[in-house]
Amino acid sequence: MTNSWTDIRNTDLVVVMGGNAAEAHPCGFKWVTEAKAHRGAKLIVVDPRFTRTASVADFYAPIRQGSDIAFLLGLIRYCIENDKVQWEYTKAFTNASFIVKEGFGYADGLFSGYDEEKRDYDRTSWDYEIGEDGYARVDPTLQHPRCVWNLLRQHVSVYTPEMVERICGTPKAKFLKIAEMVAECSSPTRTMTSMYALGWTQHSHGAQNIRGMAMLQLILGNIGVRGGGMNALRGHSNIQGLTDLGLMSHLLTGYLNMPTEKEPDLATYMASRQFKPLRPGQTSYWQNYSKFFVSFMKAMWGDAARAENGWAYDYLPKLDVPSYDVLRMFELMNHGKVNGYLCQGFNPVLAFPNRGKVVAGLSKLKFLVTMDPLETETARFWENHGAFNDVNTASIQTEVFQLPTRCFAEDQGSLTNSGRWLQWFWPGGTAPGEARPDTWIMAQIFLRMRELYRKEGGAFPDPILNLSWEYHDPNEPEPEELAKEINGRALTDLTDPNDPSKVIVAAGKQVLNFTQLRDDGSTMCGCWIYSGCFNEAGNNMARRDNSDPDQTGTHPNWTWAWPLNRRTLYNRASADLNGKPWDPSRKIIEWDGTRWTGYDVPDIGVTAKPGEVMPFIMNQEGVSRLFTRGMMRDGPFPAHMEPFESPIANVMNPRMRGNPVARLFESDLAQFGTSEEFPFAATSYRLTEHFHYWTKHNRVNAALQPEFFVEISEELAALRQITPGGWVRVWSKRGSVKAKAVVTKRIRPLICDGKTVHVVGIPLHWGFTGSAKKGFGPNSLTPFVGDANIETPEYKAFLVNIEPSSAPGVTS
Amino acid sequence: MNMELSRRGFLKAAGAGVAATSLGALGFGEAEAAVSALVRPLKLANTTETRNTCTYCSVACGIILYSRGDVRKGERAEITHIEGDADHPTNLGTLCPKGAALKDFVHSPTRLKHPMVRRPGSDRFEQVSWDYALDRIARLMKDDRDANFLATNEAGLPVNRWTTTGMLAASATTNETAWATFKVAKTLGIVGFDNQARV
Amino acid sequence: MSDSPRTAVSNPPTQPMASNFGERDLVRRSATEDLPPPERQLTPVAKLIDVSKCIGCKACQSACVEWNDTTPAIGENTGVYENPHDLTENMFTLMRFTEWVNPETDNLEWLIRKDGCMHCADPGCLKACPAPGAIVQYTNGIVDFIHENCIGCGYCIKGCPFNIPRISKADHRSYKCTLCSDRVAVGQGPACAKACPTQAIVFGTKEDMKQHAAGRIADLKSRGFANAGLYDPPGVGGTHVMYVLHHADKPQIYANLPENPRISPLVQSWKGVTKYVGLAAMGMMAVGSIVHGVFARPNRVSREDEENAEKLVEGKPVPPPGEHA
Amino acid sequence: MVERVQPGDAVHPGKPVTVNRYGAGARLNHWITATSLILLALSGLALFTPSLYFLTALFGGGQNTRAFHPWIGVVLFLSFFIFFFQLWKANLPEKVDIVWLSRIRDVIGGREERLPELGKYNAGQKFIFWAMTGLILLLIVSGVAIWEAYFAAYVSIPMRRVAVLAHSVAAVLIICVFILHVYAAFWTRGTLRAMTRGTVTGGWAWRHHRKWLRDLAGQRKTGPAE
Repeated sequence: MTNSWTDIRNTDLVVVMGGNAAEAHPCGFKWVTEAKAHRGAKLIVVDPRFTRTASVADFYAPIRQGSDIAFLLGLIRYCIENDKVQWEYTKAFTNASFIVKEGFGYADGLFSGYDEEKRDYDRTSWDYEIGEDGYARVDPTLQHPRCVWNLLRQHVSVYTPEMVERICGTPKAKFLKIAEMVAECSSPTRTMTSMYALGWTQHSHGAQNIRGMAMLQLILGNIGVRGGGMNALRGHSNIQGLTDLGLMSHLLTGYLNMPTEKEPDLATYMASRQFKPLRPGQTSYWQNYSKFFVSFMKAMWGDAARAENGWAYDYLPKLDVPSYDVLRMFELMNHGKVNGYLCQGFNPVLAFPNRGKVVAGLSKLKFLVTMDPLETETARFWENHGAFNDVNTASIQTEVFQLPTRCFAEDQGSLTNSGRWLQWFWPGGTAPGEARPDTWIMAQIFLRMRELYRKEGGAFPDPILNLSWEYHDPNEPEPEELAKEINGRALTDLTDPNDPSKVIVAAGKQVLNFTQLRDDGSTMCGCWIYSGCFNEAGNNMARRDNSDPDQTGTHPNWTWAWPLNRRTLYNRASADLNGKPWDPSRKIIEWDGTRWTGYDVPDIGVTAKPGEVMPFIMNQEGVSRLFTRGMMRDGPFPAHMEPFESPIANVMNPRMRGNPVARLFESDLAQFGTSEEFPFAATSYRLTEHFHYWTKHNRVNAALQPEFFVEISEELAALRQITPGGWVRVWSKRGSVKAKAVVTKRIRPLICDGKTVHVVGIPLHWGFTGSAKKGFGPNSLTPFVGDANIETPEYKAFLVNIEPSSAPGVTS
Repeated sequence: MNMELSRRGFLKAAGAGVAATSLGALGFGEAEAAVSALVRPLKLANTTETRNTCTYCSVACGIILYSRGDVRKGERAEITHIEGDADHPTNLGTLCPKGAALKDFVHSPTRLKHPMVRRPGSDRFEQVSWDYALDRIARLMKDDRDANFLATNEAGLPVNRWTTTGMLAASATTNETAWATFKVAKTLGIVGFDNQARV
Repeated sequence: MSDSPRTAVSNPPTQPMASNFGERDLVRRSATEDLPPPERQLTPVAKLIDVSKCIGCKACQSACVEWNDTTPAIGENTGVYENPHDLTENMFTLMRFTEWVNPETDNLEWLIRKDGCMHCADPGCLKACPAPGAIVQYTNGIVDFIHENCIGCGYCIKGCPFNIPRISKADHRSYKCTLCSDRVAVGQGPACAKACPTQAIVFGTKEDMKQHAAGRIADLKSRGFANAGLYDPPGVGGTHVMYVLHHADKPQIYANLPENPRISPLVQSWKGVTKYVGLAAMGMMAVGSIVHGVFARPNRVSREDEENAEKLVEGKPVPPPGEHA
Repeated sequence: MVERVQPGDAVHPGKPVTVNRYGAGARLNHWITATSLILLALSGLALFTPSLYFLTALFGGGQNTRAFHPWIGVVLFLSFFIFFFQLWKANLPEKVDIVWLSRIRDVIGGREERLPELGKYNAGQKFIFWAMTGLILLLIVSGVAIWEAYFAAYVSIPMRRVAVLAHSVAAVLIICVFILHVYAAFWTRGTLRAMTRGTVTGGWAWRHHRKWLRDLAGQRKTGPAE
């Protein structure tokens, strides 16, 4: 989230698309109902299903899953055509005026540089024209035919209301009504917020869905303002934290990147990370990359990380592929190329697509280790549960360890919420039996391996032997110790560059925040964006002053938010070129003539002059990007792409299947179904009564939603003679499940490109462990393909068939 | 934790909203309040309060654990009730159907209590000691790492990666756990490293 | 800008606290004629359920189960969202879902109503209850079941215009929402109201709740719900659980919320005229007999009768059949 | 057609003459019915009005009263209806009943000589018999309908409301009939022994049921000699 949950109270219009906030985030959704009740805010819901969110919406429109880009570009087109653009903002704070290289183009649904063989683009043409001064060329008048604005205008021109209706199945009248409501927010005194979640990410073109809305929000001037923003409603309680801390194949902490084989040494690695400003006088904050990187390496390997050895650069693994993401790992497993797998609080058997492939993969492992407070299907993947897990136990040679961990109520530490607040919590109960904290388990695995390497030596032991592990009790690092390490400290006295006699931070003291980090090895910091969370002032994440001056929803002294306790990202953009708030009634910060002041921590140097330094300080341009250059694999603009399994062909280019650059593995290609075989468009989702596969373990939630079901329209029920509450079989090219049928008016057939599209909704909360009735998950059916940029599996749009059936295990 | 802060929050909050006016009307704080034979006595009396955060979604609602016994005093503590934290700015004491039933998670019949191992081909778990499990895991991991660690690529350049063992980290663990996990996984050279962010 | 009314302005106390109301605050007590009048009048409280703000998340159901330590059974899916399928002795409140296509707009409206005890000012359950003290009503409006006095006869079910009480098959006692009297008694709102994520359920004095409702209704009217209104049915003297409805003109579309609920005339006459007339009739019958017994001489068999009988049996002549002389 | 003489009825010469009116089975039934009716009245009245709730003490509290009452009702129903099949033929109405009723003042005044000769039962007794029959039927049906423990699921709440009203009205009536029956039995001396010993004196029969006595006497003449 660019903003916070509590900031949503400040909005005028909420667009819930690609998500179902009321159902998945009820307590955050509270702030939508507050905005409605106290600001007269309106709520728009666009979803294939009439969801619980829709039940309290002012306006609902149906859309075919996977067609969001067309809808969003349609909205952008509408705003441009009807001059509903926050011009001052768009001209000053976006790259609308930047001139793009010659040779960039878009035709037949593809951008310039496509290579069908490689399934990839040559992205060199997707960039700015750079002038002799080394800066990008711009045309503030927006007259240049190749300035971003004109290219955008041209790009979206095809997405007329008629085209939107044709692709999305959204009736033209409903689309126009929404366009009208959205367009009103181009006024500097009206803001719209976008609340989205996995409804947008779980597509082979997920990242581009989000781009579409981000661009719309930019031309409406809604980024950085109160009640605006792009608000990704994250899933798990600390999914934000684990991403920030880089627990991913291609990341290090704080969004530093893992090196690749193309970067064999530190110099090469840093060469591509200079981040020189693309416009005069811009901040381009990533210029500090080396300070964050070196401090991180010192946090990892302490004294072993020295200037001479490139701060132990060799200790870092180098990637030969963009990432060893979960899809790739399970592909490798199926090829017998993975022997061991550790699942810490993770349930792949229900969480990853094409369950058949997942279980086959796990069955090929030598060993599997699960750490969880609860039973999981993964820990018991080898156990035969009849129709619900029909495996040949004896043939599975995997050695499985099931390690009991403590749960939240017995644990302590910080969680980063969707609004980037790091909130500390305390343990209140004693863990059952021999359950242990995850920190203890990880420490034990590490210490025992280190001991083995000390004794026996082995493959490249250096990083293991030198890992900094200086904790009061090495067997169980305390949360506070780890938090302090994340914050970072001075390793030697840090002196003022202007006055070397002045010590800013004494050796051994916690740094105030990342502005004090250095790249000479004098500081260490586990995760630069978290620096400031636990400094000499103490554990800022444990602060509990809930006061909120003027009820702006800022709550500046409640716990701590990254970066630098900033609650609204890009908040500099809430003020105009003179530093005055676009909407005085919605001030966050303003320029008082000498510095930025206000409710929130300014997202800009406090003395950076409004007219000169532009708000998007992390970008080399200093402004936001309507055109993302070569940063995304599938295009500098979003363009309509169908899901890999789609009920209709891509109207832009019938030959195009799914995302043209999404990674495909051979075996999976053969497992895509066609609309002839599988005529119905399925989607998967959560229900408010459950949280993934956890709550089926507790009686109350099991009672509130006891049994697996699928939702279909009355029309589809009639078509297939399905009786409400009766059993149905739903199958895809990859698998088959049996479920109860919920026949509802909340799902209606859509007409797309002249064809009737029936939607089948499949919730995801059931398995073969726990208190609820045994059932299946949609992942038995979903395709094994991910987003082209980030490999998030395409869970939200796939094809199935459906028929009445008998109960599971009962042969009909 | 510092209960003073939360009490201050309490006072601040008490100023707000209609319910504040209702409070008196309920007879709250009446001197002559009678002990009633009819009304069930509040079951939270004499329990220990602990501020915690809901473990489910990333709204991260504030919750209060009510327990018999106090872990901070080294006592054994049984959680008897969980309820929203009224001082929390996001949820203001409210909870969703999952959060409101957190107690059932803590006391779930399928909570794990002991390390278990399932031997190759076996159809059941057997209970083992932590030492056995951890030593065995460390051994299995080291053997695999030593056997399959890739120090250099074809070009002879150092790549130091270990692709034959992967790890998934839990997006419900704390940042502190995540950091410890990160250090161990990346140090070992594990590249097949991921979390729920993708799914 | 101010928030909606907050049921939870503070967290519950953990230090032992005396209850703020009890025995002496009773305004009604089932099967008890000689109830002493309460010494004081507590301000009436109310729970307001704003159906237009409700997202049907069932947090109220969860919170209710956890607070009241009930154990609803894990059922099955029958093609609907209601779970459990009805109120039970272990589920005092239930979200009821109705898919209603508004004939005026042709738009689907998903009407979700939290069902449960309405805490009527004139409680039919209490009126029908034969067991002294099994059902009580406090001056703040809370109608509570006192289970140790309950005999499980089920009369409360017949008395209730909203079909709320449920008898436990296990202990043969009647159960329903208590409005969390134990929480209210220490200045807390009901568990469901505290949990409600969108504060569609709020709790306070009945006056405040009516005020708040007025604001909500104005907002709904501004959004085109011309018939938005408050459900506080006069037929039962008003209720201490009220609804804000977007279509207050047709409450029945909300899972058959009664249009004009009142205690059934059958129950009224059973508990009224039948009782009095019946007692009178039985009394008169008894008295009548006694009077007759005293004044009319007993109907004795005479010597002559016996002789006639003997004659008859011996075949001697006796007075012939037919009319007596 | 009324059964004028019932199986087991017989007359025996002597001083006084004795007449068999009720066999052992009939008497047993009668007393089971009577006892259950009394218990039902007590438990029913306890739940009928708070002023009589104290009666629940007799059954060990409200819960027990609630639990026992319907079961006693079942006993009453069964015993009474066995009884019913023994008596109903003799209780069919006749013309003479109208005459009897038209002279009800003489009945109450005990001026028997003014009344027509009667068979085994007079109109009053027949009324009690049929009233009991009807009310017990009504009570058992309405009673089952409000038997919460077993039948709640099968009866709609509106129906249960009708039932509970019907049940209480019927209960009131049957108690009235019961009082009438008991009193009449006491007032008409010599009646009680019919239900204790099973016989009445010839005089009693001559006075109250002369036609019946004549029939029995006649039977005796034609019947086999002792």
